[in-house]
Formats: sequence, structure tokens, C-alpha cells
Amino acid sequence: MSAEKMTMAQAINAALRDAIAQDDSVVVFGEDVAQLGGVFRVTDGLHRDFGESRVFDTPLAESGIVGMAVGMAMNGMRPVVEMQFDAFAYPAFEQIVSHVAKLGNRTRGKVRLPIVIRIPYAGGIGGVEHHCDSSEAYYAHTPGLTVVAPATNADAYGLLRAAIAGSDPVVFLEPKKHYFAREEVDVSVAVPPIGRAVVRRPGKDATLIAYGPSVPVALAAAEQAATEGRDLGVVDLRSIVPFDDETVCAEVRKTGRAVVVAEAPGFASVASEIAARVGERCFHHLEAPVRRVTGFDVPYPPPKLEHHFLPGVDRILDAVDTLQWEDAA
Amino acid sequence: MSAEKMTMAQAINAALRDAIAQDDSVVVFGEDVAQLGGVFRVTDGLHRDFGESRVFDTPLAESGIVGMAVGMAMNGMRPVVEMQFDAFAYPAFEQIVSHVAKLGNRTRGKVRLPIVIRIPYAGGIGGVEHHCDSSEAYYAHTPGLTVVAPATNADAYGLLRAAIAGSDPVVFLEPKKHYFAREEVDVSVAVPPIGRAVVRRPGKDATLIAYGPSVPVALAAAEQAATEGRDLGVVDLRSIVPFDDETVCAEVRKTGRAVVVAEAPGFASVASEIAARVGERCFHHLEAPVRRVTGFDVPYPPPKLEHHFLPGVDRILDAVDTLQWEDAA
Amino acid sequence: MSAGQLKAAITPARLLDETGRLVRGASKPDAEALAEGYRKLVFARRLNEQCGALVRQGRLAVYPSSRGQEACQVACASVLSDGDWLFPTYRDTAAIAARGVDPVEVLTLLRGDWHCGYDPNEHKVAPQATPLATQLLHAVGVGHAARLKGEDTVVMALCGDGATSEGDFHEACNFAAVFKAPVVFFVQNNKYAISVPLARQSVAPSLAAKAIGYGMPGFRVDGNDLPALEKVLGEAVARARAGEGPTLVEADTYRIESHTNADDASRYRADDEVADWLPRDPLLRVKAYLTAVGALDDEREREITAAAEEMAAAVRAGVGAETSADPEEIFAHLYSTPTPQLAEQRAALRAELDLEEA
Amino acid sequence: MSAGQLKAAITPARLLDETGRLVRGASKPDAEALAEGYRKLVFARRLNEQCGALVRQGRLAVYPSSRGQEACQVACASVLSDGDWLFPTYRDTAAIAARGVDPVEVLTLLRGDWHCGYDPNEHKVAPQATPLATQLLHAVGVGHAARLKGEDTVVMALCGDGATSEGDFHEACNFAAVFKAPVVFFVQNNKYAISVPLARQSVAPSLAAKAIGYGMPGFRVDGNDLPALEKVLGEAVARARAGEGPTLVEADTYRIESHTNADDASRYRADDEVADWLPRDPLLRVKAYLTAVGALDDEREREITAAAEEMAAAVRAGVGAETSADPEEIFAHLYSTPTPQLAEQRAALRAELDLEEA
Ligand SMILES: Cc1ncc(C[n+]2csc(CCOP(=O)(O)OP(=O)(O)O)c2C)c(N)n1
Ligand SMILES: Cc1ncc(C[n+]2csc(CCOP(=O)(O)OP(=O)(O)O)c2C)c(N)n1
Ligand SMILES: [Mg+2]
Ligand SMILES: [Mg+2]
Repeated sequence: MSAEKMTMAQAINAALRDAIAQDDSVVVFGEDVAQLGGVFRVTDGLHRDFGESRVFDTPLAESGIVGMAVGMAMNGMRPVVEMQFDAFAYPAFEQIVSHVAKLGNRTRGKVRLPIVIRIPYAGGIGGVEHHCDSSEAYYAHTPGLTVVAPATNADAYGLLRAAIAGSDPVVFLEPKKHYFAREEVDVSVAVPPIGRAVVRRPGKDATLIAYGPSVPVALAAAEQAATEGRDLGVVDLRSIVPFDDETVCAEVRKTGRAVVVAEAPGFASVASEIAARVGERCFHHLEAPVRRVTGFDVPYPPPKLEHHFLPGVDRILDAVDTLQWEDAA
Repeated sequence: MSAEKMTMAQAINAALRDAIAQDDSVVVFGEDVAQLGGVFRVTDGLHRDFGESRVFDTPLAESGIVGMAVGMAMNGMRPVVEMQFDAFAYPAFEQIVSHVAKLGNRTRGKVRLPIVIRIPYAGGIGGVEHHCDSSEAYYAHTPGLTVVAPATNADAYGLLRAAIAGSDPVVFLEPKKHYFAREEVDVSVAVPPIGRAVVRRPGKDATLIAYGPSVPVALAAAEQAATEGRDLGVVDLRSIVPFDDETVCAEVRKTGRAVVVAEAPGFASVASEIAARVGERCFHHLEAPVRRVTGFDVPYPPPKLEHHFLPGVDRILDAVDTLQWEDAA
Repeated sequence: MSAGQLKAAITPARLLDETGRLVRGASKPDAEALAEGYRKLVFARRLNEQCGALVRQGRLAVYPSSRGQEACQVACASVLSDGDWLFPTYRDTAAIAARGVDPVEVLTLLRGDWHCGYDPNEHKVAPQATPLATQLLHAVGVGHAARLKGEDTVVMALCGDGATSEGDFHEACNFAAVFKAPVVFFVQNNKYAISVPLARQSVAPSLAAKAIGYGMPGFRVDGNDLPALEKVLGEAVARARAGEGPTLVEADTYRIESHTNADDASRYRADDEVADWLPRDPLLRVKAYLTAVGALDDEREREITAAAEEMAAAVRAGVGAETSADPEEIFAHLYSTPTPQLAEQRAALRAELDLEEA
Repeated sequence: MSAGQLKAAITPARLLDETGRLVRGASKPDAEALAEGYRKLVFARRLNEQCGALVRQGRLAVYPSSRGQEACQVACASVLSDGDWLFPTYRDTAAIAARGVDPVEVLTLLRGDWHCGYDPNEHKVAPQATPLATQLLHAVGVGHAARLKGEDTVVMALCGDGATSEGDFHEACNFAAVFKAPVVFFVQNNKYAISVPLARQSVAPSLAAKAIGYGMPGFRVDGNDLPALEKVLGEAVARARAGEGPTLVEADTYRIESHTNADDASRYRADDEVADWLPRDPLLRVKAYLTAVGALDDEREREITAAAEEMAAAVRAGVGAETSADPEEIFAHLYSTPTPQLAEQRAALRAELDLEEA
């Protein structure tokens, strides 16, 4: 198969379709995923094509969905479940933290849980409260989970295939604002494995570190900076857990300057972790403190105010400006 | 009243007792808090002395407990609820994150929720799985919550009184391993307000930053270091949110070296936040990277292995040793 | 638990049949009160239509319509006293309006201006809940607190058929029953949770039958029959007020429109099904009854329509008015005293905005 | 929903009365099978006692005893086939042993060596669940997966009276009913959740009555009556196996000891209450019956006692044996391939340990 223009929703749909077709143990379930094809149409057509035993709607209960997935995985299946929106995964929090993340460890690896929890996440779509949370910190802080956040449609396909095929539970964060953006995707070309970051843009002056929905924003900022004579690199983490220290540190050591970009509120967040790690591991290469450009420490704002909350190009460039360029000269 | 030897359980009991006696709107409820006085006896005698309308047992359902607290606070009460153990607060996660933390904001301050969620937390007591989680990162990352973690019995009393008296929701983390440790407490002496850190021990060479159960460990490490000729200071945060940047940065700027000590797994944690903030705000004062001594990124281990997980004096001193003392000379 | 109680939880109570005739054995509703109810039905319907239009004009981001459920919307508000509380969902805009809140304030949420546009304390209406079933616990808390304070407040807690599957529904019902809290749980069973039909939500003989498992009375009622709803809900409110604890009421109704304008119901249900429900319109049967008993004539109908038009015009004007959202408001309400961190972040945003303006 | 079904969910079924006499109209249990059941009861009791002793000797950190509930423990295991699954709680050590798992392996958790000491797949026994009610959903998942795969596996899911208040209990029952999953929910209503009495947990006519709200059969049974339990649970298993979906069974029983050794039950219940339950001991009545019908004599009793003593000795020896916990194991199982971060942390711990040893 060769490159095709598709949206991220279509890329994920294709990944689910191919996984279901290839492996009898893959099942897809959640709220509105069957007949409707999901509120974002991500599972469109799967129920029609694979039937009720492979793709089905559940009662409206997220703890139930995830808890049932645990049992199905214990009994040899590979459940891929959808939480309808980020904040609606919170009712399943106990199941995710106390069981999905820990059952493999609890049983000394006798039980493995190949579960993928798909979460349409983050903002930028004008959604009302509870529909735009960036909840990755909750999962990334929980040992035992793999946390993936694709930024490109090709990664959405490839990382989801890898997540479904693996033996461990994965929280798969799908940036909602990408669902309907078209990109060339060649599903026959393998993407790097989960755990590997990718340098989306090399840069000599400073390194922007981002994942998921913040990657295109970081790229746009780098684009803009280039017109102003500053050469910014962009690292796309792709997965938050495992974390690719090697790639991140290699880039930062080259530039001596780093800005972490993420949509979630910054306090005790994944951005904090990245800043702390980079500070710890690249200390002697740093010309300036690692800056974080994140959402503010407030609940996701109402639609008319979200643009003030979201880290944008200007805010990133402002942060880059504070990286003590004079001193470094 | 003058100083009295009491355990942290007793100090908290006294705070609850005094708050109930002083303010008719204070109510205490949860699982086993009434007749039994709590599995840690923290609420001992309160039901007997104040009766069913002030102190009562609920059905066994944590989301129910917190959700009911939200409603009671909407209707003019000051609920103080107990989650029996750290991991058993997870079923209430949605109520905490989507409502307790956000309802004040949602209603433009028309509704305030003076709720205190008491959580016996962290390890060191030989508890089995789910009974020793350090869950502060989940709460600290959630905008709208105040997160308090006392390390001394006097603070346990004073901070809890302040938490109950305030207008905003507080997650009050009680280090279990302190419950039965006796200290002098004079409840008539006010402690600094929520949001203020305290320098428990001044030090010239490096600063240990800790909170809750890690404070005595940090103090013991400083004690030990002193015998080896190194002068370590210890900052006790007391509250994680709000965070006292001023005190922390003042100390770190003096010493140029910082080690963050916390029991929770380190990834995307409160320790990450502290390291990131200190790195950002004290960059030019730092002689060495900020080190983190935290729990490993694994589920809390079984009792016989917990001592390998917990940050102890040796591990802290090892980290201090890496703070590039040669270079700094 | 008697056989009669079981039956009441399974067979929907009715006062008016679909043609507006009093069912056999039913006592006559008060015509004047019912005419007032009819007026509210017309208002609710008009509000649903107006909001739909505002969505099409791009003035509202989204609107979950309660078309077809107007009798439920009106009844749950009309059985409450001023001191009582209403806990609505996103679909219950018309119920909130029926309670007396200015619809323009209610629509603040769906305009995207703020999460909640009215003061919950003013009309004793909680913010519209989006996370399903969570608000039911808050309702229990308000009720239990009232009881502890010796007040006779009653709390009307709304949710949909889908929401009954959530753990919080269970915990709320059970807490209310155990604490004998003065709560009326009112489930508008409109047969769908977005696309998921009732059969995938529950295989119980009825949703009201769940009451048995909590030890509280459960009633099923025709959700398109205003007087029946007012009777059943009114009795539940009276029991709650008298200290007899909670009741679970299930309304048998139907969501005529899509879940919201963003939804396409044709993907999961047949037009026939909707067509079957149209003749069961809650307005038609009240109108037929009132006309038959002479309590509604053309003039009164015109008067009601005109008043509803006035309301709709006010909604159009209110929603259409320019609002100036204050970016700094996102920091303003989170804590009663802002943390140093928020003060810092607010200052940073202000500096950005100042720069933009300069 | 018939009146008979309602009665079965409320009035406990019984085969043997407290004196061990067959109740009127009951058909005789098979004496040989019952004698085998008696043997298991004695084992379960002995295991409870042995574990209590091990706690007193400091060899186990804690033990939640099922003393008084042994009939439940034995019955829920004995009605299962090899391919079926058991989902136990922390209190169900005796049930797991009855299923054939070596008690020493089970006690790994309470010795503090590891979170679960047996291989769940070997005997098809899930790890003992501590977070209440959460395991019920896993049970539904195992059952639903079996059904999708065309297997006739049945899943026995255990919980206590307290756990029925949790949201997960609700979601599990509802999912099972909607999906017709082959699950038997078995609630051991031992009247307390730590200190909280049943009355604070539920005011329903029974816990089994909750089944009505899920559209599944519910049965209440005397939880100290082994043959009655085996009958009711066995029928539920048969229904599940036949594709007829889940059943909720509530056992009316009593927790004779404190919640665990760390608990002091005298703080919340009167000795009288316990004394009332002692004559309802599940062992006594089976013994009386078997003796009366001549299926148990002194020799057989001695033989059973001796075998139980042997088991206890093995438990003592096994639990007493030195174990060498490997500190690095805390990193070993989390991911099937360790993350670089864990590899780094493991190396750091190893370096520490090497230093200590050096
Ligand atoms: C906890 C939670 N999960 C999922 C959603 C997404 N969602 C919004 S409305 C809805 C369907 C609700 O159905 P029902 O309770 O029947 O109410 P109705 O919309 O029919 O009035 C869903 C799944 C949500 N809002 N909250
Ligand atoms: C989610 C959760 N909340 C609280 C606890 C603490 N806890 C352990 S056992 C128990 C009581 C359980 O009572 P019940 O379900 O009746 O079972 P029993 O112990 O009587 O067998 C409680 C509250 C827990 N383990 N899990
Ligand atoms: Mg509905
Ligand atoms: Mg119990």
C-alpha cells in the first residue's frame, strides 16, 4: 500500500481495522463505538464489517468498561477500549491505576494485560468543560502503564498497531484537534517503536520538546523562529512512558537550551518531569534554565477563552527569548 | 493549653474535635469513622461525644462519600471526610477532579466547597498493596485543590484546623507512619498558614526539600551528614499546593545545591515539579543539578521489600555525594 | 415489597391517553393548573426550537434538545417549592428555565462564555452536570445537609437512562436510601444514550425497578403525560418533605431529536421509530384535554404563543448580544485567595495581553 | 418478575436447620457428597485457626478470618468445574484452598512476600482482591470473553455485604446482565464491613433483591447451610453454563471473628450477637445431619481431623520456611520488557546492594 491522504481519525480507524482483521483476539468496545462508529467516527464501519463479537457498545460506565477489559485480557483477549472524552476516563481511574497498571506486577508476570485504552484528549476544538482535559500526567505518574501520544497520523497508525500487538497495557492519547486533519500516511512503512522519540526538526540554537497536540505548535514556532534567524529543533516524544532520554538529551546537549511545550497544566506534570530530567542529565550543557510552556494551572477554560490557555507560537517564542542569549554569545 | 505529648493520630483527633466543637457546620464522615473511631483511631470518641449528626459512618463507597460531601458543602456545611487508605480514594477520583476541584471555578465563585478530604497516605508501615500509595501527584496536578502534607504533629493539628476553617477544598495527606509517633504539641500555638514552607534545619552546604513522611528522613540524613562534616539544610514544604517558592528558592540560592526527597514514584511527580521549579528559578545559583531521591517507578512493593523502595538516609546521602563537590571548591 | 409496589415500578402510570382523554378511573386534573402547565410546555418547546435555531445560526456551539421530553421538564420544576433544589443535566435547559432561571444565563455554557452562567444559590439550581450521574451524589448531599439542619428542603435530581449504568447512580440511590435523604431521583428514560439503545443499558423489567434494590419506592410513569408526571413526582416530593426518604421515578419518554445537533440519529435509529413517538407528543394531549374541557380556547392559545414568542425573542437578543469575555477570569475563581503560582501566571497572561494591545 | 422470584430473593433458602435436621419438604442431600463437604468444612475451619495462630506468632502480618463463613467458602469452590474461574477477596483464603491452591502459596500475600503467591492461570483463581468490588468487573470480563470464544466457562465472583455499596458492584452486575455473562455473583453477607453494620450499608429487603434492578435472578440462602448453598450456587452455575446469564446469590452468614486480627470487634458489636450466631455454626449442623444418617462416625471424624492436622502442619512448615525475597524483583514484572528508566533504577538499586554487601 502506498501513501494516502487520511485524517488521524481515519489512520486510527485503519489501525483498528487491520488489527481486528489480523488477530482474532482483538476486540473493540466502549460507549457508542459500534453502531454510531464513535462520537468522532474513529470506529466507523468496524461494527458493520466485523460484527458484534468484535466491536460492541457497552452500558454507560467507564469503570465497567475498563474493568471488563481487564477480565477479557485475563482470558486471552486484546481489548481496545475507548473512553469517550478525557475527563470521562476518571470514573475508571481506580481500575486503571490499581489493576490495569498493576496486575502484571501483582502476579509476577503470570497475567499480562494487553489492553489499549484509547482516550480522545486535550483541547483546541472549542469543547465545553470536561471535554478538553490533558490528563497524561495522571497516567504517566502511574508505574506499569505505557503512555503514548502520537502527533502525526502515521504515528497514530503505527503506534496504535504496536500498542495493540504488545503485551502490556497502553494508555493511548489521541489529540482530538488532529482527528480531522489530513496528512499523507503510508501504513506499510513502519514507524519507530514505542519508546523512541523522533527529531522532527533538527536545530542548533535551542530544542523544543513536545508530544501529541503540542508538536505541530512547536514546529510552527520553529518555523517562525527560523524567519527571525533562530534555529530551533523539535523533538517529538511519541511516548511519555517509556521516555527516550537518549534522543532528548542528545539534542539538548547540542543546543544547550530547551523549552518543554505541553498543553496540560504545568504543575507536577509531564512537562515538569521533562524539565527535571533534562536539568539533571544535561546540567553542564545548559546555557539557560529549561523553560516550560504549558497550560496554566487552571481547569480547562470555556471555549471562548481556550486560546488564552493553550501554549501557542508566541508564548513558545517568548520563552525562547528568555533563554539568556546575550550571556551565551 | 500548654505542650502535651501526643501522637499524630491524637493531634488530628484534637483538631477534628476542636473544629466540631467550634463550628456547627463541621461534619465528619466516612467508612468506620464513627463507632470504630477509624481504622487508625483518628476519629476515636468523636461519635460518642458529638453524636450521629456530626460524625457518622457511610455506606462503603468512596465516590459516594466525596460526592455527598460536595452537596453538603453546597448546602452550607464543612464536611471532613476520610478515605480509609490512599489507594481507596481512587474510586472517588472523578468526584475529586471534576467537581471538588472545579465547582468553585465553574460557578464563578458563587459556590465554594470547604471540604477536607483526609487521606492516610504513604508507606513505611508494612502494609500490603493498595495501603501505602503516595498519591499526592494526582492531586497536586489538579488545579483547584489545595494539597497539604504535614510532617509534624503540631502541623497536623494546625494545618488541619486551617484546612477546615478555609473556604476551599483541601486534600489533607496524613503520613500513616507518623500516626503513632509521639511529639510535644502545643495546640494553642499557631503554626504558619497553609502555603508557607518552614526551614526545619538551616544548612550551608546543600538543601534537602521534603514534605510529609520524608521530612524526618531528610532530617536524619542531615544529622548524619553533620557528623561527616557536611551541613545540610532541610525545608519542609507543609503544603504542596500552594507552593512556597520563596522559602525554597531562598534556601537553595544560599547553598547552591538541592536534593528533593519524596516517597512517591519519581516520574511526573511532585518531586519532578520541585526539581523543575528550582532548576528554573535558581539556575544561576546551582553548583550541581538538582537531584531527586524518590520511590522507584514501581507499584508499592510488598512489606518485606518496602525498605528497598523507600528513600532512606543512605540514598539521600549518596545523592548529596553526587552534587559535584570537587568542582565547587 | 408488595406485588402492587412491583407493578407501580414496572407499568407506567397514566392520567391522559395519547388522544388527551382521561384514562379510566383517573381523577380529573385541575383544569386551571393544567392550563398553566400547558403554557409551560409551550414555553419549553419554544425554547428548544429557539436554541436549535441559534445553533444553526452559529450563536450556540451545541444544544442537547429536550424536544419530546417537555412534560418531564415542566413537571420536575413545577412540583418544587422555592426552597427546594433542582439538579439538572446538560439536557435540562428547559427545566431550569421552568424553574425560573433566565434561559440566557443558562445558555452561557453552550455559548462557550463560561461553564455555568447562573448563580446556583439564587434559584437553587445546580450547574448543569456533564459528567453523567455525578450530580446525583451532590443532590443527596444537599438533601442530607438540609435534613441535618432540620430544613424541609427537597431535592429533585435528574438523569437519563444511560446515566443509570454509572456507579455514581448506584451510590447516590443507596446513600439516599440509607440516610433517608429527601431526594427524588427522576430518570428521563428517553430510550437512548447518544446512540446506545436502552436494551444495551439495562435488561431489568424497568429502570424504576432498581429502586427495590435500594429499599426505596420506585414508580414508572408516562413521561409524555404532564398531569401523571406531576402527580407521581408531586407525591414523591411530599414523601421526601415528610421525612419518608427518597423515591426513584422513571419517565417513559423519547428523545425526538438527535443527541445534540452534532449527532446524526439516522445512523442508529429508524425514522419509523421516531414517527411512532410523534403522536405521543406531550403538548398535543394536554391541549386536546384542555380544549375538550373548555379550558383552552383560541384566544388563550394565542396569548400563550405570543408570550412564548416574547421569551424566544429575549433569548435571541440575549444570546445574540456581544459579550466581552475577560481572559483573566480563568484565574479568578479557582481559590478564594489565589495561590502565588496563579498570581504569577495571571500576571504573565496580563503582560502578554498588554503587549498584544500595545 | 413474579412474587415467587421476589420471595426467593428475600427469604433465605435452607436445607438443614440449625440442629442439622432436614427442613420440611427438602430433598435429601447425597450423604457421601455431603461427607466430602464436611471434610472441606473441617479443613477450612482448621486453616482459619492455623492462620490465626500464625498471626499471633508473628509469622503472618494479618489474616482476615472466614470463621463462621466456612460453608460459603467450601460451597463456592465445590460447585465449580476445573475450567471455571474463582474471583476471591482477601477474606476467601479458605475458598481458594478449597479450590485446590496450596494455602502456603495463598499466604504469600499476608506474609508480605509478594502481592500474589499463586499463578492465577494454574487453578483459574484470580488474585485476592483488596480494592472492594473491583474484581467483580474482571470476573465479568473473563466470563464475557469465554462466551465470545464459545467456551462454557463459568465465573464465581465473590464479595462482601459492604462491597455491594461500591459503584463497581453495580457496573459489574449490570454488565453481566446486559451481556448475559456466565457469572455467579456470590455475596457473603456477614453483616459487617469492618465496623459498619448491614443497616448502614443497605435498607433494601435483602441484598439479593438488588438482582431485580439488573434483570437477573437473585437468591438468598442460609450461608451456614452447606447443602443449601451448594444447591443454590450449583443451580446458578448451571444456568450460567447453559447460557442463561448471571445470578446474584446472597448468603446470610456472620463473621464470627474480628475483621482481621488488627481489628477489635468489641468496639462495635455486642458479645451477645456473636453468641447468638455460634449455634448456627456451619460445621455443627452438617456433622449432626451426617451423624444422624450414619454417614459420619468417630473413625471418619478422626481421619478427617488427622488430614486437616496434616494440612495445618504443612501450612505451618511452609509459612515458617525462610524465604529470600529478591529486592530486584520489584522491577522485574512491571512490563514484559523493562523501560530504560526501570533498567536504570534497577541498576542503581543493585549498586546500592552490592555496596552494602561489600
Ligand atoms: C461520565 C461520562 N461518560 C460519558 C459521557 C459522554 N456522554 C455525554 S451524554 C451521553 C449519553 C447520556 O445518555 P443518557 O444518560 O440517557 O441521557 P440523555 O443524553 O439521553 O438525556 C454520553 C455517553 C459523559 N458526559 N460523562
Ligand atoms: C475500595 C475500598 N475501600 C475501602 C477498603 C477498606 N476495607 C477493607 S475491607 C473493608 C470492609 C469490607 O466489608 P465487606 O465487603 O462486607 O467484606 P468483609 O470484610 O465483611 O468480608 C473495607 C472498608 C477497601 N479495601 N477497598
Ligand atoms: Mg437517554
Ligand atoms: Mg461483610
